[in-house]
Order: sequence, then C-alpha cells, then structure tokens
Amino acid sequence: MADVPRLEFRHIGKTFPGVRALGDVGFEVRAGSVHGLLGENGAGKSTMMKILGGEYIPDEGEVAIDGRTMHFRSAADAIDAGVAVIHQELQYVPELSVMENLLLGRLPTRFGLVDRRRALAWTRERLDALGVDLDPRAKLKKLSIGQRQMVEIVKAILRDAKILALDEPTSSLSHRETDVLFRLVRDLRAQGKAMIYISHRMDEIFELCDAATIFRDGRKVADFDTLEGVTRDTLVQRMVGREISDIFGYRPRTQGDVRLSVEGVTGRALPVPTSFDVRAGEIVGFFGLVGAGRSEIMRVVYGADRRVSGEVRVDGHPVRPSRIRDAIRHGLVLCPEDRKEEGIIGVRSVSENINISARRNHLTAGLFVNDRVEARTADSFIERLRIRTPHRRQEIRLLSGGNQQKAVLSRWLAEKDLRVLIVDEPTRGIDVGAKNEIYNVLYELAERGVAVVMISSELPEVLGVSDRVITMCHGRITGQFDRASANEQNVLAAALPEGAGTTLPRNA
Amino acid sequence: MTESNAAAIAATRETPRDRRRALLWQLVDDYSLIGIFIVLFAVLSMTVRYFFSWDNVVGLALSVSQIGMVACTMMFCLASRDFDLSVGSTVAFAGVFCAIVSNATGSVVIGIAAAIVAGALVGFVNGVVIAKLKINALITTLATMEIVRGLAFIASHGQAVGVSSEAFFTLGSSQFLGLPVPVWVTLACFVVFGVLLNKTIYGRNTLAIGGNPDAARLAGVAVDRVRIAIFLIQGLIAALAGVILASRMTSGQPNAGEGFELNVISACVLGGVSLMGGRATISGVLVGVLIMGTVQNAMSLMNIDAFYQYLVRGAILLIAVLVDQLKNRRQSR
Amino acid sequence: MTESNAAAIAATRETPRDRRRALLWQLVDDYSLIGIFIVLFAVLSMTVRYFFSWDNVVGLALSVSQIGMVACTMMFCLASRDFDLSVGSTVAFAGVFCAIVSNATGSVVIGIAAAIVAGALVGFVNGVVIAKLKINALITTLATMEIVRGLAFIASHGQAVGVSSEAFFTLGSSQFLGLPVPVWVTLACFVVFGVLLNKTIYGRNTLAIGGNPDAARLAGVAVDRVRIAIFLIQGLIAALAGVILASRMTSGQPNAGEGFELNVISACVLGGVSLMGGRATISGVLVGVLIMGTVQNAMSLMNIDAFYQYLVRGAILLIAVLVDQLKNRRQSR
Amino acid sequence: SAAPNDEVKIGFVVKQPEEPWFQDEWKYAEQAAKEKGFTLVKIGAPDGGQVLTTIDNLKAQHAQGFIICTPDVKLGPSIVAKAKADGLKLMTVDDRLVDGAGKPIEAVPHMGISASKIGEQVGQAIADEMKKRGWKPEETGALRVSYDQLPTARERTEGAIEALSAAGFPKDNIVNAPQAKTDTENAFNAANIAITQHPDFKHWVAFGLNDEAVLGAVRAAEGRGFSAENVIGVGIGGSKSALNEFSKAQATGFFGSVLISPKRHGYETSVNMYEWIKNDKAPPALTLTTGQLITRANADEIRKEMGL
Ligand SMILES: Nc1ncnc2c1ncn2[C@@H]1O[C@H](COP(=O)(O)OP(=O)(O)OP(=O)(O)O)[C@@H](O)[C@H]1O
Ligand SMILES: Nc1ncnc2c1ncn2[C@@H]1O[C@H](COP(=O)(O)OP(=O)(O)OP(=O)(O)O)[C@@H](O)[C@H]1O
Ligand SMILES: [Mg+2]
Ligand SMILES: [Mg+2]
Repeated sequence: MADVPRLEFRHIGKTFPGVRALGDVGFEVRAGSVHGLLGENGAGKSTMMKILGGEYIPDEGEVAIDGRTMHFRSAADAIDAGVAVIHQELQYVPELSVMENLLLGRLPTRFGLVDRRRALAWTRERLDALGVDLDPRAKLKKLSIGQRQMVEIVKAILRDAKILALDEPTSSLSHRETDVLFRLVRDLRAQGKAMIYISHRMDEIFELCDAATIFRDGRKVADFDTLEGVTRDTLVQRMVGREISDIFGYRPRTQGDVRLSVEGVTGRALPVPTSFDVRAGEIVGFFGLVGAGRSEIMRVVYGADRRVSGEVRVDGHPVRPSRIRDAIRHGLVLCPEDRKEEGIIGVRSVSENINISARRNHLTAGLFVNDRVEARTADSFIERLRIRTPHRRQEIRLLSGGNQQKAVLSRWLAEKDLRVLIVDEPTRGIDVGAKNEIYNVLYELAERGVAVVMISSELPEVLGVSDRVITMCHGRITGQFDRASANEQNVLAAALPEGAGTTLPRNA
Repeated sequence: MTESNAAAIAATRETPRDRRRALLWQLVDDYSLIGIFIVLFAVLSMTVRYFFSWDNVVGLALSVSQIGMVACTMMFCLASRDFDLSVGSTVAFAGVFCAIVSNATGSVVIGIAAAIVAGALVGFVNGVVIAKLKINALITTLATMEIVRGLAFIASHGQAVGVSSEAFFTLGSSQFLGLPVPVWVTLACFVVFGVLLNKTIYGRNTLAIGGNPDAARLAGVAVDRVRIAIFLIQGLIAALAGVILASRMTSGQPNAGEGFELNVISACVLGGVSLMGGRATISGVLVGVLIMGTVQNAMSLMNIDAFYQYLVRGAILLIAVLVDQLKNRRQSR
Repeated sequence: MTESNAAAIAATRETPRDRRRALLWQLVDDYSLIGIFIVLFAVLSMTVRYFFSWDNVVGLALSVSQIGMVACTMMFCLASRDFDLSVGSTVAFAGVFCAIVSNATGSVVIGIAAAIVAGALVGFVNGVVIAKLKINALITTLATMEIVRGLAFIASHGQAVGVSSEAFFTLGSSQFLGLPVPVWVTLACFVVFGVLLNKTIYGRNTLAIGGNPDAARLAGVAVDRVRIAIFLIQGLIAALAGVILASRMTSGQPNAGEGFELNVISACVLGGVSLMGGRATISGVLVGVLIMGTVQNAMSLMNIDAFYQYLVRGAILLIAVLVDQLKNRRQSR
Repeated sequence: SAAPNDEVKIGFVVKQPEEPWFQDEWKYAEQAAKEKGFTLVKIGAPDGGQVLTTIDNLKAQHAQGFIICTPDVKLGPSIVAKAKADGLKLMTVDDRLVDGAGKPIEAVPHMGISASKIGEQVGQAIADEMKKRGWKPEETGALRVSYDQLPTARERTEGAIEALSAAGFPKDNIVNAPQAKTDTENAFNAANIAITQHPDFKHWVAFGLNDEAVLGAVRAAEGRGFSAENVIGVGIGGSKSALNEFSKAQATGFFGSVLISPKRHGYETSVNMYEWIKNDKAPPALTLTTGQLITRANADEIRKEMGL
C-alpha cells in the first residue's frame, strides 16, 4: 500500500475556448505530506484544483485516489470521496452565520428540524480545539476579509477530508492568522492527510511543504520529491524561466518637490486626523496589520469614501473631497485592494477594463471612443506586463487572479498625466516574476516623477521597495522611517498595538 | 431572522453603553416593519369608520388569503435569487382544471388532487428549465405564464366552469372557530413555511443558494434539486390557492389572477425579502401581505376614487421600501 | 460587439485547425440570433401566404415601432443592471398629456414638447430614487408605474382624449420614402442608441456599471449620474413613443400600453441583453424586437386561435432563449 | 368590386378575444363563413395600437373588409382613416365609433346595442324584481361594482343607475365598489368592503360590468349572511358564469343576466359584410339589437329561442 499515492493526477488536460489551461499534467501526492504547487499566474494551478474539487470535468486524463480512478461530476462527488478544496476566490454565504457556513450542506437535524443548539455547541467545541477565535453566531458579512478566509479554511478542515487542497489561503491573512493556519496544516499532516498547498510566497513553500511541483503554461516543468537542498533561486528559475536574483531590484532615484500632501484628513471610519506628504519620484510604503486603517485613509484621500475634514493637494492644487473624478483629473488614482469586488468589471473585456478611464483623453470628435487607440493601448499593456490572455477581448473574469491584477494596474498606467499612484496590496496573489515586473513598473513611474503610495502587508516587500515607510495602527500613523533606518524590528514595533508581543514576521 | 443578531453583536467587545445601543437598534431593525404596520393599523382603526370591526378584519384576511399563501412560497423563490411570474396563471388554470375534473369524475377530491398535481407539474417544469437548462427565471416563468394562461382558456373555452357538486363550495365558504377556512389555510401556510425556512435544512439551503449559489454548490448542496423543489412547491401552493379561489367563487375562471404575480412579489419585497437573494423572514412577508391588503381595504372604505387609488398604492409602496432602506443605510455605515 | 471577436481569436497561438474551429464557433455565437431570425423569416415567407409582401412588412414594422423605440433605451437600463416597469404607463400618460396640452394651448408642438418633458421627468424621478436613495429598481418603477397610470386616468377622467388639430395626425400617418414616419423614428432610435452604446463613453460606462457598479465607481465613472441619465432618457423616449402612438390613434388613451413593459423587456432579453447587466448589443435587441413582432404578425396571418396564441408566444420565447443558452453552455464548460 | 380571384376575406376584430362574448361572436361569424364560403380572419386587438396593426395586417393578407368591436370608441377617426387608406370596407359591432366631438360616425354601418342601453335594462330588471319582492327601497343598498378605467364599463353601470333612479330608487343608497381588476375575486373584495361600510341595509342589489363582477358581489353578500331572498344580482352577457348559477340546485342571489345575442352580432354582421363585398349591397346604416333578461326560470328557453 505504501507505494500507492493517496492522490494522483494522470495526464490531465483542460481547454477553455481560446485557452489551453492544462495539457498532459500529472503528479502524485502522498498521505501525510504537504505538496507545494507553484507556477506563474495563469499556469493552471487553480484549474487543477477545480478539477480535483469536481467543479470542472477534465477533457483528458483522470484523478485517482488511493489508486482508484475517480470520475467527479460535481462538487458533491468530490466531497463524498473525501476531498476538500479551499478555493482562491472565497466561497461563503454573507447573510448566514459562521456556524451555518461551516456546516453548509450538512447541518445536524433532530426530528427533521435543524438542531441549532447541537450545531452551535459542536462548532464552538471544534473552533476551540483548533484554536481559532471566531464567534459562531456572527454573520459572515460582518467579519473582516481575513476572518472570512479563516472560516473557509476551518470549513474545509471540519469536513475531516483525507485530501485537502489550499489555493492561496494566506493571501489575505494577517501574520497571526497565518501562524494559526500553519499550525493547523502541520497537525493535519501529522494525522496523515494529503495536502496540496498553492502559494506565491516562496518562504511559505519552504516552511510547509515536503514536496513540490511546478507548472508553467499549463504544463508540468518540474517535480521535487523533497525540498531538501533545493534553493529558492532554483524554484524561481524553473517557475518563470529566467533568473531573478533580487526580486525587489531596488533602484535609487532623485526626488522632487512634494506632490501629494494630505493634511488632517478624517473620514467616518477614521476619526483621528491623518497627515503625510509624498514627493515626486518617491515610493512610500504603508505598513500595518490587517485592519490598521491603511485602506480606509487611502480611500478617503481618493474620494471613494466620504472625507469629513482635511485637505488633500496634488502639486499644491486642492482636490475636492469625495469626488473620485476630481482626483483622477488631478492625476491622483487608486488601485483598490479587493480586486474582484472593486477592481475588475468581470463580464467586460480586458481591453475595456484597461481603457475605462484613460479613454476620455483620446475621443474622436470629442465624442466617440477611439477603438484603434484603445486596442493599441490594451495590446501594449498585455505585452509589457505579460498579461496571460488569449486576446484583449477576453472577458476579464476568465483570467487568472494575478493577470486580473495586472490588468487593473494597467488601467491607471494608461492615464496620460499620472501624478500620484496609490496601490493597495498590489502584489496580492501575484507570482514572483510578475511581482518583479510590477516593482519595475513602480520604479519607472517614480523615475518619471510620479508619487507612489504602496500599501502592503508583507513587511519584506515594504522594506524592499519603499524609499520611506509609514506605519499605521488603529487608524493612526504611528511611525515614519526612511529607507536607511527602516528595519524589520523598528517597523514592526511601530505597527503593532501597544502591549502586543513583537513576533517577527517571516522572511520573504 | 431566526437567531437574533442582537446576541451576536453583544458578544463583541464594546462598552456596555455601545452594546445597549447596538442591541436597541438591532431590535428596531429587525422589527421596524412590524412597527410600521402596527402604527398603520392603529391609525386606520381610529380614523376610518368600520375599519376596526370583526367583519372588516375577516374580510381583509379573506382578501389577502390567496396572496398570502403564494407569498409564502414566493419568499423561498426570491430568497434563492429566483423569480416566478407564472403563479397568477397557475391560480387560474388550477381553478378551471379542478372544476373540469370534478365534473368529469363526479368527485371533488379527485378534482382537487388533479389540480394540485397539475400545479406542481407546472412548477416542476419551471424548476427543471431554470435549474437544469439554466434559462433565466424571469423569461422562463414569463413563458409559462403565457402558456398556462393559454391552457386555462383552452380547457375552459374561455368560459367560467361551474362545479355541479355542492361539496366543493364548503371549502371556500365554511367557517371554523369564526374564521373562514381559506384564512385558516393561509395561516397554516405561514406556520409551515416559516418552520421550513428557519428550522429545516431545506430552508437554510434555500438561503445559502440565494446568498451565494457557487458556495452552496461547492459545499455539496444539491442546488438544482433545491431549486426545482422550490418551484414545484410554489406551483403546488399556487394551485391550492386557485382551487380555494374557485371554491369561493363557486366556479373556475380562466381569467382569474391576472396581475397576481406582481402583487405577490410586491408583498414579499415590502416584507424585506431581497431580490438579490439570501434574505427573507416569514414575519416580514406576513406584514408585507397585510400592509398591501390593509391599504387596499382602507382605500375602499374611505371611498377613494379608483383613479386616485393608483397614486396611493404607488406611494405606499415607495414609502414602505424607503423606510426599510433608511434603516439599512444606517446599518451599512 | 463592435469589433468582431473572430479576428481577435485568430491571434492566439494554436493549430490552424483549432483556430478555424474557434473562429467558426465565435461567428456562430455572435450571430446565432440573427441566424435564427433569418431562418424564421425565410420559413414564414415560404409557408405563410401574404407574409412576404411589402404591405405586410411595413405593417410589421409599424406594429413594432413603439416597442422598438423603447427597447433601445430599455437595453441601456438592463445593461446597467436596472429595470424599468413604468414605461407602459408613461406611454399612456404622454399620449393623454400631449392631447390635453395640445387642446388647451391650440399648439401641437407645445403639446408634444410638454409630453416629452413630462416623460423625461418621470424618468428623472425614477433615476434619482433608484440611484440616490438606492431603492430597488423593480419596486421603484412598479410604484411609478401605478402612479403614472393613475395620473393618466385622472388627467383624462378615464376617457380617451381627442385632439382637435389635424396637424397632430400627420406625425403618425404620413409616409416618407415609402415608409411611415413612426418606422423612421424607430430606425433612427436604433442608429442613435447603437452608436451611443458602442461608440461613446456613456454607452461603455453603462456596460461597466452593469458589470460591476463598485468597480466602475472607483474607476472614475459617475455612476449615479449615468444611471439617472439612463432613466431620464428612457422616460423621454417612452413619452415620444406615447405621443406617436396617440398621433396614430388620433387620441390619447389612458389605458394604452398595458403589459408594454414586459413586452419590451422580453424583446431585450430575447436579444441577448443580460438581466445581470454588462452585456447588450443593439443588433440583438433589434432582432429580439423583430422576432416578437414577426411571431405575432404571422399568427394573425395564419388565423391562429386567440387561445392558442398564448401557447405559441410562450413557446417561442422559451425556444429562442434556449437556443441562445445552448451556445453559452458550450462556452462555459 | 369583388377580389380578383373572387375569394372573399373578411376580418373580425374584437377588443377582448378571451371574453366568452367575443368567442361566441366569432363562433357565429365562422358559421356564416362556412355557409357563404368566405374566409374569416379573427384577430384580437385589446388596445389602440394593436387595432392599427391589425388593420395593416388585414390589408396585407388582402382582406376586403372588416368588422370591428373597438377597445375605445374614440378611436373612430383613426380607424376610419386607416380603413380608407388601406382600401377596406368597415363595419362596427357592439360599440359604435364616435368622432372627435363625441358624435357617432354615421357613415360606418353599425350593429349593436349601446352600453348604456344594456345598463338600463339591468337597472329595470332589478327594479322590477324589487317591486315583486316588495322590498322597501330605503332598506335596500345597490352595489355598483365599477371599473371606471374602461369606458364601456362605466356606461353600463351609469345606465343601470339611471334606470334605478327612474324607478324611484334613492341615489344615496347606491354604493360604489371599485374593483382593481375585472375578475371575480376583485369584485368580491370590493363588494365585501362596501357591505361592511353599510351595515344597515336589509337587502342588496348588485350590478356591474359583466356577469363576473356581479357574481363576485353575490358571493360577497352570501359570505356576509345575505341569503338568496335578500340579494338581487343582475349581470350582463348571459355567460357561463350566469348559467352556472342558474343550474345550481338552490337559487342564489344571482337573479338574472341581460343576454345579448352573439349570434346576431356575429352572424348577421358577417353576412352583411359579405354581401357588401360580393354584391355591393350596402348594409343598413344602423341596426339596433336589444338585450333579453334571462333568469333561472327562462334561461334555457330564451337561449334556444336565440339559437344559442
Ligand atoms: N472558465 C474559464 N474560461 C476561459 N479561460 C479560463 C477559465 N478558467 C481559467 N481560464 C484560463 O486558464 C488559465 C489557467 O488559469 P488558473 O486560474 O488555473 O491559473 P493559476 O495558475 O491559478 O493562476 P494564479 O496564480 O494567477 O491564480 C488562465 O490562462 C486562465 O485565463
Ligand atoms: N469587508 C469588511 N467588512 C467589515 N469590516 C471590515 C471589512 N474589511 C475591513 N474591515 C474592518 O475595517 C477596519 C480597517 O479596514 P482594513 O482592514 O481595510 O484596514 P487596512 O489597514 O487597509 O488593512 P488591510 O489592507 O491589510 O486589510 C478593520 O476594523 C477591519 O476589521
Ligand atoms: Mg489561481
Ligand atoms: Mg486594506
């Protein structure tokens, strides 16, 4: 029996109209191990997981569990076979409670009626046993994104499946929640579960995984039975097909005058006045724990949320409060953190998503959109940022997560007179190679004199890219460090709430 | 809202004052619509003559009995993010069909059973087309609305179909503990579907499907089966309403129930059922139905001109939803 | 679809056979509905006597002229994920109001202008309530549907209002290059709104809003303003349709246009406009309108029994959407 | 001026194709078509727009003339103009076209009975029956189940009121019960409320747009404990709804219905139109028919007499 892998993919192929997502891919996962799955954005990782979860039916090949060939026709089949998949796009029911989400599809009953008391008791007990701090009665829509992600993870774990797949589970988790997750994963490994772990964070792969497989362009390019002795550079090289020695590749540059000045700004969710400046050519990193209020302040600055008081200036010109269009007119733009809800317009094409704002600058006769220019713009960004799409007219929702992110970023890069760019978690869910490309784009913009604000929850990224780091905690700025003086200890200390223990974050 | 959100809120770490305030608001939110209705009812009782009399209250209950029954199932339909325009036609068809079968077989029971089976069948077809063939619910039920209405006309040759057996009329006209039977049936529907919604897996899955169909599917919920069941039950209850209506009118009428579907949907939405799915309460639907009926009843008692009744109906609809909206607005911030 | 998808597909790296197949399918997808219509038209031409005659084609065009105009704006409304049930009432009210004002002022021009302004106002109110007060579009327009219908009845005392000036009738009855003026107006609407949808920021933003309102707002789209504009224009065009209808009928009728809204929405959905927003093509809407009109026209020519017409209408609706669906199915799995 | 191929085609356009009355008209027109050997085209046109569409459609299929019961008599000028433009002969049935000033258009041959005339017959029938039963008018309420959105409906009920008043019925005892839609259930609800409002009346009479409206009122009165002896409902149309009531073992409050002969309206108009087209024999400019009251006692007999 020991020879039969718990889970085996055999010659899997899957084609979507215009896209070959997977071609003749196979690998094995053993019981009691965590198998890393790596690859660029759009390499086909999530597609593979959806096949495992019964959501897609492969065109070719098959999935085998304990040597037995399985033919999943639906998600329910996969669940029955002991498979649990945590999807990259969270799948929860916002109006229902944590308990009901956790027990979705299998609430306990008594005399045909839902036994709520038993369900609550059971949920509470299991949550305690797992060491996860969630109120089972709270509605999902009232939780933070990180908490929702935890609910998803716990939901899969509570199924007691023998195979567990986690598709980028940490992309919106805080450090503390990540620690909890890792502990859970290790426990499950000890219990003999087979697990697949997908992440773009190399350090997580090394920390958790026993073996790994690398995909590129829908094909398998490497298999590692063990990660012992494998270096980070090897993995990256196999993944992106080129050497990336220093992923941040920081380039110093000269800075100009103050471009963005924020003075005493308050919002409805931000009672404490906030002030900061960003110079032309400067990249300022905002660091804080999840919920520190970084997104909120930037949304107020941009005008997406109501500005109660304070002043925002671009090159000395005041920007009207709560007027996104005025901000854009001043060259101040924001790339939001919640890509699916606030970034992409799913049913519209890649080209539409890229051109939606910048098109106003090249109208024919001041009235009609110029399709030729728009096509050129879209194609140039698809090439420059290597957005993996069959063509610019593909609906953007059909792109992989990372490629959607690149398209949203392109939307603002296409602005003619860009002065201030605020990016909120720009590399969330983005592969190593593409991260590097995005950093280069930020540097280029800065070199052209754009003031860049980058919100990030990854400390190494903040330290590696920023000219200056600002920390926030509980809705107020708690520290400022220039590049020379910023280091993990002092930045983290400033970002943590008073009295919290200073646990060091992982290295990137 | 089965479990009070208030409890959940109270569990978060806030000052006792905050907590009390949050709790209070939650109560206001949960029961604001009921409050609105009570105020409306009280004001009308005091100002409109004959409004607050047993006769009138029974008449009011009777006038909303058909809508009430079907609103219970429409609640499920909307809660699962679907839509059903075919109920009015089903009401008419069931009445006609029941009368025809009763006459042909000489048995009222067979007639009623046949009509209810036919209604369930209509619902089943709706459900299969919508869930399996994945055709938009609005269009599907618009089509079946036409088709079923056509069948009602064809079966009856466009004429009212009388029932020869007197037994048939007792269903609609007899009383039990001072209330007419149709009102009892409606009350039973509210109890049954209230329990179904809040206390059974079927109800919880319905809300889950409406809240996020993909999540429900990925969690192994038999989404298609639940959706088909929802439509099937809706057809069945619509047929029941049709049979009771026919019994009350002592004949099956092919042009009954025109515009019925929009009234039912309005009542549900008034009662806080979200057209985006995932949100529904049985108490809300009850109040929605009652508000609709009460307004119509009061307008007639006040002898408001038929033309002005359009204005009042429209305005009431707007105001009620607006009030409900204001509370949501407060909540979301 | 401004540029053909086919061309774009050809750009991907695949075998020539794959590419040819993909290209073919893309063509089928883009133009399947047009194909369905052409087949329908050809079959009817060959089988139904008098169908393929100039008189009949003009009559058909005239019969869909009102629906066609309003379908153009309804397309925008649905594309932005909204909904408008008030158009039928607006059609009636505009006709009545135009007649009343014309008679009162003695000037047809003032009458027409007043009616169109009134229609735009109704749309504006809809838009503001929906966009600013964030009330569900279905309920809002259901309410205005009632209110505006009531206004039409009140203004006309429930009677048709004749117009004394003969000049008024030319609008509806005169011809230009062999086609009646209403048909020309409808064609103009299709051209104007087609260009608006595909070639202007307004149109593209409408689709973006329908696709994801939050994302559109953050991308700098003035979401509220666009939505209000959509409803305003819809009210305006509905009023224009009402005026033309009144002119064709030589009187403004308060009960005109009942059920009009559902016909218009059906035509749009038939034409591939998604009720989930973000997807619409003007050619699709044109074909949707034509299919609806053609089926009705052919049924009259074939002398199909009124009751069976219900069945045919329902079935056609289902089949057309089903065929359209099959192609999507192929795409998604 | 017969058609080139001698094939006569006649349109029969009605405003409410689902209504039994119009179904019957069509049935008898069809009978005429069979006997005389012409083609009958039956089209329903519930609103003004569809009337115009229908006329175009008739022209397209080379009909030579049509008979119409219009949804609104004020459509007169446009129907006349359209028929003329399309070269179609025009006759009206049931409802007579009026011009802009509200005067009947005399140039169009018409067969029918005016809505207010039918109403008057209803009112008269009620008044007669009241006298027979010896009711005191002061103790009697009259339910006017109204649907004023429809001009015909208003004229019918106004006619009934006129006849009742003429017979000495007190105007104050006439209670308006507006129905939201023209089906029985809505009539029931409207009547129920009206009865609540007037608890003092010992007897009720009821009239309305059609049999269905009156049926709803009768059911409501029954529900409120008014037995058959205390209710007089008189409908219009002599439809199945009325006949069902008459065939019940026990008499109900549904006393009678004013029956107009769909046979004459359907058959005779079609034949007239046929003669007009085929032999250029113009129909009489105006034929007025009368309604007949049918009750439990005489329904079968009168229907047989009328050839139904
Ligand atoms: N339903 C679909 N229709 C068309 N193309 C699709 C569909 N789903 C996925 N694709 C395409 O298949 C390819 C693989 O996508 P997948 O989501 O598996 O990538 P991934 O490896 O998970 O990327 P990421 O790291 O960005 O999440 C991508 O090019 C994507 O655009
Ligand atoms: N979708 C949400 N629903 C409810 N509360 C939320 C939601 N998202 C964030 N919050 C809460 O809003 C507050 C601050 O927002 P947010 O988490 O966006 O701050 P942030 O500093 O930008 O952190 P990050 O960007 O890392 O998530 C926190 O209290 C957080 O819990
Ligand atoms: Mg992925
Ligand atoms: Mg944030």
